[in-house]
Amino acid sequence: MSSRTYRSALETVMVEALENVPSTAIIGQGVTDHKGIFGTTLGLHDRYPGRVIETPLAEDSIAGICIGMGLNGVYPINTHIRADFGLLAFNQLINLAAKYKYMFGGLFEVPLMMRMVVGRSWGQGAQHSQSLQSLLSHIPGLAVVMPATPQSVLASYRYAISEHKGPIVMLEHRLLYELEFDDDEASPSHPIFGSRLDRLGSDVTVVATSIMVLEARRAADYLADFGISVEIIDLHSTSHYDKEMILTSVEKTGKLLVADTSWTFYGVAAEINRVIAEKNPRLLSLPSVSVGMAPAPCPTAKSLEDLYYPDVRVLVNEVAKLHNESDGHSVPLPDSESMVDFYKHFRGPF
Amino acid sequence: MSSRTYRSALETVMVEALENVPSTAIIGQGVTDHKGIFGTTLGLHDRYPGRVIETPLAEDSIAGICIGMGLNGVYPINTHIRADFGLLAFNQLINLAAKYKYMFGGLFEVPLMMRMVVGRSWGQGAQHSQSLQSLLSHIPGLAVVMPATPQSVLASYRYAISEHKGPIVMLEHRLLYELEFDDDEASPSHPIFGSRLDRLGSDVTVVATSIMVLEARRAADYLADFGISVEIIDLHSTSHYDKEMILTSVEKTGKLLVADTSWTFYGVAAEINRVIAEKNPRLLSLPSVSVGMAPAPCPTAKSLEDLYYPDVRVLVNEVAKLHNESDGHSVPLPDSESMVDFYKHFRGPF
Amino acid sequence: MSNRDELIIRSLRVRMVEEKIIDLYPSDLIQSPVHLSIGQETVAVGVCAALDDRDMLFPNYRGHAFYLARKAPLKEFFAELMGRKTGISKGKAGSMHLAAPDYGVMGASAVVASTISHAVGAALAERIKGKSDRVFVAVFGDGATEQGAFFESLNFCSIHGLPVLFLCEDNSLAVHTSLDDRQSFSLERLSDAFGIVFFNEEAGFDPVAVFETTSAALRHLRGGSGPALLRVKTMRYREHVGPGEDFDAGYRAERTVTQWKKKDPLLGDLSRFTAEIALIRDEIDQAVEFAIGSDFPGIEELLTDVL
Amino acid sequence: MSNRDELIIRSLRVRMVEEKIIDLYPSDLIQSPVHLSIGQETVAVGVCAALDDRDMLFPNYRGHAFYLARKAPLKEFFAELMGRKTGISKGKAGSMHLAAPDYGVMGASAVVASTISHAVGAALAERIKGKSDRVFVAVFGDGATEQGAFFESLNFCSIHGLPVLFLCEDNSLAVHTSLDDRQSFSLERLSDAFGIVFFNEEAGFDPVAVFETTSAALRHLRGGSGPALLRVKTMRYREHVGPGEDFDAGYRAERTVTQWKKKDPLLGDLSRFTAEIALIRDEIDQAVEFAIGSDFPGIEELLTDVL
Ligand SMILES: Cc1ncc(C[n+]2csc(CCOP(=O)(O)OP(=O)(O)O)c2C)c(N)n1
Ligand SMILES: Cc1ncc(C[n+]2csc(CCOP(=O)(O)OP(=O)(O)O)c2C)c(N)n1
Ligand SMILES: [Mg+2]
Ligand SMILES: [Mg+2]
Repeated sequence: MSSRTYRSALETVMVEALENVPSTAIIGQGVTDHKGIFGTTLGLHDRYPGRVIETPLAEDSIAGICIGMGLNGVYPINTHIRADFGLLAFNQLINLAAKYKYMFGGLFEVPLMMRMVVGRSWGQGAQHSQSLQSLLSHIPGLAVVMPATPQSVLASYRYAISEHKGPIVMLEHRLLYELEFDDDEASPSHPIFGSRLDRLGSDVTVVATSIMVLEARRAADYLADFGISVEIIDLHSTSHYDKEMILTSVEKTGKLLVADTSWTFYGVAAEINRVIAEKNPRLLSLPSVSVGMAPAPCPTAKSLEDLYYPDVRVLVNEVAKLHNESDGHSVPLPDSESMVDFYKHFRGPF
Repeated sequence: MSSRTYRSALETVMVEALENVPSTAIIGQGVTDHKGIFGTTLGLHDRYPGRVIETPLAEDSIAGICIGMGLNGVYPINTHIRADFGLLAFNQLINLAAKYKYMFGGLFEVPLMMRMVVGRSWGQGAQHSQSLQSLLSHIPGLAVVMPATPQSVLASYRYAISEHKGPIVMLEHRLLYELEFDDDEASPSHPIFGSRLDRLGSDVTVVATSIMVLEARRAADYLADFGISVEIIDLHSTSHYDKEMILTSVEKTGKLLVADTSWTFYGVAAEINRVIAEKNPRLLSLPSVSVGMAPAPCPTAKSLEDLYYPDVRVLVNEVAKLHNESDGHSVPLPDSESMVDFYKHFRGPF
Repeated sequence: MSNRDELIIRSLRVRMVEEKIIDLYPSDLIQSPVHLSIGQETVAVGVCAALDDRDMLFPNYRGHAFYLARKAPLKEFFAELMGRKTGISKGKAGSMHLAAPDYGVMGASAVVASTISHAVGAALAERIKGKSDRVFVAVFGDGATEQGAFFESLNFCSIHGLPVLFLCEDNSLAVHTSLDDRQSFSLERLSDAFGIVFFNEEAGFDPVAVFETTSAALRHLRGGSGPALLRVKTMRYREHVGPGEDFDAGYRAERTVTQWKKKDPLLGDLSRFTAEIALIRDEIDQAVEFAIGSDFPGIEELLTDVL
Repeated sequence: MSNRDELIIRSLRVRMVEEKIIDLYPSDLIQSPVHLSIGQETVAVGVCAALDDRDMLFPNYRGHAFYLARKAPLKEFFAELMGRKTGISKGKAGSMHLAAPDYGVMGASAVVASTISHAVGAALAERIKGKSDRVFVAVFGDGATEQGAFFESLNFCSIHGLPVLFLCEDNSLAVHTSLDDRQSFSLERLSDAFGIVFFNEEAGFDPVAVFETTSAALRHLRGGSGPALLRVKTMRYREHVGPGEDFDAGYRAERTVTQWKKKDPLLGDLSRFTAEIALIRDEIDQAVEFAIGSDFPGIEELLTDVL
């Protein structure tokens, strides 16, 4: 069985974008250098001169430049090696890009892609670790996608670049880059927006985003040995997820855990619980569980970071409690190997 | 019975801040001019020279300058006549101010206040109407307050300026400015953070923010004549609200409507439903109702704006349905006078 | 008609349109902030007369004059200001967000300085799509030059040598604050520091002077020697936003405006334009009538064009 | 000891500390990005030697040298880098966020250019609190000067005539991108456009030269004539982030670095410093030992100091 990495899927879609559509450009700090955005734009500068554009440190104006490009018929793919730096572009993203089509009654479309990498581990600290999906998904007019697998990357980036005519933000998780995924995971019906039923199960529904989908898989594999059947929904698009999929699953299981890469308050867990409560709160037979970053900025020390992020132990423990319908359960917790240690691939310096 | 306006309460706390604490400053575009931030900083420039500081158009660096002031012992009150412009300061607010105390292990505190005015009506349109509480409340380290009454202003601004040692964002609603409130509403126990039980009731819980508290009052008054008793919780601090108050109320009524000034997704309604679902989804006997701006940027045309914002009719209708436990009810809807027309005071040009 | 008279008539048309807005305002037919260009019309008219149809212009919230100077339709203009479905943007945009892409008027934003970078991006896109000698105009006020985005845009544009005309309408005010309280820099020396050619026009009241200086700047741009910055001194006669005058507010001397008005050709002898004025008046009346007779957008428009 | 030797020793101490970091890095005792100042130490040492203790300095993520040059404690430094509870910020900050307010080292941010405005704000606060001749130093790299926040800070600071030293550590690289690809402006002419006095030091390898140029800038600042901008040319020997060299990557010529190294006093004859070197080595060893022997912060620290 062949396999591919998340990084290589990103590279594939970047190459395709430039190769297939002459009016596509990649623009950002470091897109032309020998690291090439963690290997996803390597060598493209030479192959597509003039369309892979290095920039000064100027996130605000570069976002505006991308809007101007979009308005004049060139599809820009703008990179941020950390989503945190994207905050400098929030005026352009939220006040301009998200509003242009509506505000002008349909006179304009602003097709553009912003790739933002979510940092984690190796002491990224408070300013290199934020995952901004909730802020962006609150804004009508923006599409926000958090691909969890190479297949998600292939399907959603291809669609975004060739079909979607508005601004879209792709939140790519740094820890996913070097992971290998089986190629046969590819499903032709992979959704572009919407959500993906990652695994069918009957006991507990886990709605997860980005790398938390993989953690949910680890937990589900482990729990299967104890007779607990976990259904996993990969939320995929945090702004345009599949409401019905979630409601159907919760109706079946009655039990919900939401595992997100950001804070739980005003976050993905809040949103999913709103959707259920507006439909029928009694779909849930038990209190729902929200799992995310601890309610603090991200600490640099590894000892604290390991506590800061929820890991497979937390997921196993919480799902087992849900299944057992009590605060206790008989499932032994797996070894306390953190995600970072599990996915051996990530080690500094950046 | 004496009365006072929201605006005059803001003026009072601004004067007090400068008068009582020599190391307080007000800084922002227009703080020294003859409009004085809608009359809340009028004349202060002359009375406190050097401490009321006009600025260039430079929201990003002014936010950073405020952080620097806070780090060096001066409490800055930074104004934005529209919250939308605050997006230009998100890097400083979120990446720096919110993180400084934690990131440096307590070596620094960054006391500062950002006053952001939420625009509405008279064709504010998509870029002068946003209400950013959900984005800001997702970030640990920030305190976010939406005062709904002059009494809320007095209590929370005084506390923030004299006691709170971190960054706090005050979202002031433009339509509230000229409204008169009875002075005896002042309660000595008015919370600083936390929430405020605005009205005791037994049938339906309405959790509201900012001007939606007043709309909830209008709806509750109207519904009282039909024998429906509404409990109103003024959420007040969207970042540090009173969880127990909400849970206790919902436990009593079993019915919830959340009325917020922003979009419902990833918003206040989502957050409140998370809190309930994590405690016990079955506290709710019926689906909860979320009321907020329509899922679009704000249109300029008044005919669309009137549809865009929920009004007292929407609240009456939804609460009556909740009370009746069905999609119908026998309560006639009040006249379709929109909030803007009701609160006659607001008319352009700005 | 002489070029001068032609430009004066065009400027007059803009002024008459805005005077009509002032007339209408108390009726609440226009329920939105209006940032009038009265006193500044000659800038828009002089600049736009020098442009080609294919050039793209990125205006801001004080955008009536540029919209009209590019000959975008007047009926849809008034309908837009009155929030009607027949407005150029179906009433969703209003006065602050005028746009008419068919006339090279790109979207106006009410966030100061936020469309400057759009002009740079559009110019970059043009280069990627293949050579053309189209020019891109970023329009902004003197206050906008204080925003970081302005400097960043100058830097990027100059690095890439893109044909952008940075047009500063310098009325020396940002709302009520005068230049000295906001700026320590000289725009000319700044332009210089970025290697951007600087053009200056003090006689902003004179559409011919503006036309000629703009034409000089455009020759530079079309010659492929990179961006240019053009500062035109001008005078805002009315309050920052709204239809009134506010000389009693004390933030500026009425005398300064009075002196400027003495040089304003639109306030000179206009008797030779009687016929044209009558035509413009008719045109305006018809446009207003069209707008008033138009429907308001309804619920069917509330959620369209979001994504 | 001569002033020169004193400054060389201080610079050497910084280098030896960072060489220790390089030694330690493969052991994973330090699990965080490290932006080394190797090659640039003399800038921090020369500047800090010219400052008074009461002056405030706002560094960035490449902050080891400034932290050490201001004599902030070494044990807490290593403990911080190793994520220990005894670190100066309890391990929550790490290499990118060094701070030592008792030594006038304010918080370092890993968002480029984001603390420049803090220095301006601190200077403004000082004025509000009453006169003092304290000076505020904003430290940033050449890349940071491209951010809008830099220009905005220059403008505000110059309007108010605040005593801020804008210190640009110009290693001519932002990560792997060279100046020409990023900047169309001349820093000197830019400074000029803002009416800010410009100081330049090409010999960034020479701590005495840096000291003297800084002293000249400080005389200007303490004289109350407003801000100054000091650009010091310097050379980063190592990769942008991490302990290695990366000349094979091809983004710059190794030759440039080799030539610079010939002028580096820390690579000259150091035999006269044998005693001092031994002392520094001891100090470093003890600090590392202290750090290694320290506890990691535990759950009790996870949620403290949030609000
Ligand atoms: C980012 C931002 N900050 C503040 C405002 C409020 N505001 C609207 S217009 C204006 C003044 C702009 O002055 P200038 O650029 O000179 O243009 P003018 O209005 O004089 O034409 C200000 C401060 C805004 N719209 N956007
Ligand atoms: C706002 C922002 N954008 C991008 C980055 C990624 N980044 C980190 S350091 C750096 C280069 C900065 O160059 P310079 O200011 O010259 O400092 P140097 O690293 O050379 O000391 C970049 C682009 C960042 N940290 N912050
Ligand atoms: Mg102006
Ligand atoms: Mg550099």
